[in-house]
Amino acid sequence: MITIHYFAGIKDLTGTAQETLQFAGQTVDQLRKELAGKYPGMDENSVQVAVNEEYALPDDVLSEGDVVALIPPVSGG
Amino acid sequence: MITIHYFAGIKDLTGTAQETLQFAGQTVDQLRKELAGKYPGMDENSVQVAVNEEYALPDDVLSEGDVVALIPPVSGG
Amino acid sequence: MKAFNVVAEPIDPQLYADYVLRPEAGAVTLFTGHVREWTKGVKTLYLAYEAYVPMAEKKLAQIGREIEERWEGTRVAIAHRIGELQISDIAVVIAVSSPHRKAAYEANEYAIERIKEIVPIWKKEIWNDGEEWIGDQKKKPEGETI
Amino acid sequence: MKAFNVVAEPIDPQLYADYVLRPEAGAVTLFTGHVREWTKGVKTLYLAYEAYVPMAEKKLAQIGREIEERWEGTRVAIAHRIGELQISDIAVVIAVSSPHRKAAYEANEYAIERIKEIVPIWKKEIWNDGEEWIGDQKKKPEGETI
Repeated sequence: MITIHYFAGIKDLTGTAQETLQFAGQTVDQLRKELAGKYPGMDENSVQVAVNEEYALPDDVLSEGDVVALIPPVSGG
Repeated sequence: MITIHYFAGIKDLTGTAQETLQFAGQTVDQLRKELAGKYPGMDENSVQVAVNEEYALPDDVLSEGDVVALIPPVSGG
Repeated sequence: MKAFNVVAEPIDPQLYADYVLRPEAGAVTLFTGHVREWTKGVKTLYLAYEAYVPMAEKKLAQIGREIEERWEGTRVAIAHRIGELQISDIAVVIAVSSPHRKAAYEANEYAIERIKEIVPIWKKEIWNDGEEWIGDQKKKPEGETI
Repeated sequence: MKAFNVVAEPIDPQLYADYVLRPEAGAVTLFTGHVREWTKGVKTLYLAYEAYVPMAEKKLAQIGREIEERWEGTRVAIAHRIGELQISDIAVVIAVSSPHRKAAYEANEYAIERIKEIVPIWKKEIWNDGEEWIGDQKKKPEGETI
């Protein structure tokens, strides 16, 4: 299982702050597409993915126990 | 009479923080030359003159009661 | 106090300025970002900030390392507040010390730009007639993102 | 507290940051210049600052006006300390608020450059084996000096 965290506008869209999915062995990009399909209205191109608190590349492969976060455009400061 | 204030290295040179002189009717530049002659070692080219707390021009004419200051290169901050 | 800190309570900027001060420092720049009442003609009631806290603190620390590598002799501390903030409250504080002033200004400004690029913190503006999560619409940081 | 101040006592920088803060301000930059222990390989014991106080305060106020004219919506406060200062003591504080950050950084840096050009304050460095009044050797300010 992997854990997925949602924030800000994406959390409003998913209606939940986190969920778990069977996704080990698949890529970051596959997960992003999967979630964009599951939650219509998510702008997949503007969402970055962090794995274990670091920005990930599309081809990075997820492992059992990974903690993933969908990062919409940041607006701190 | 005009009052003349000295600061920093110039004060060390003159040995006094202020003095008064009869100099009304003469120019700022005349005063500067006068004082450079009176106090050998004063670098007249690096000294600015303020009259009544504002930088003065060489041709400005001094009036009775003016407060003059010799301003060596500043080094605040 | 952590040098790279995401906090829910009001920020005391002086703590961060004090943290970076050292005998070698001739200059300290302290930037505070505040909740502004008016933005593009619209009156803000208050702001709500949310963060992915552990990653945000890692990214603030990364910015600190970037600065200390790029401007020799600098020392950096950064804090960002989350939760509901009222007008004039401090959202972010950046403290940079340096032997000379030029680096202290440049590095401080670099820090706020980088915060707006890579630190997972989000701002929601609340007005009289609505609210909205603000996306900076910046280009994605180079080389480390999809 | 005067917004353009020459003082003989330790400076509390927060007073000046608070002074410039307003609901329109999204950014406050606070610069503090500190006595640095080492300059060009020579160890400073302490510094002594002297000012032509009334003129210095007028010139600080002039710098404030220059900034508020050049960067719209800014507000400025500046204090300089005189007398004997120890390592890490604050010699000068510059606070600038602005709706947006860019102006707050630029205006603050402008203020310290102008202080070093036109404000009648002098610094004497005292080392183990001597002392010297420091002259900045800057070019004279344009148009207003002989």
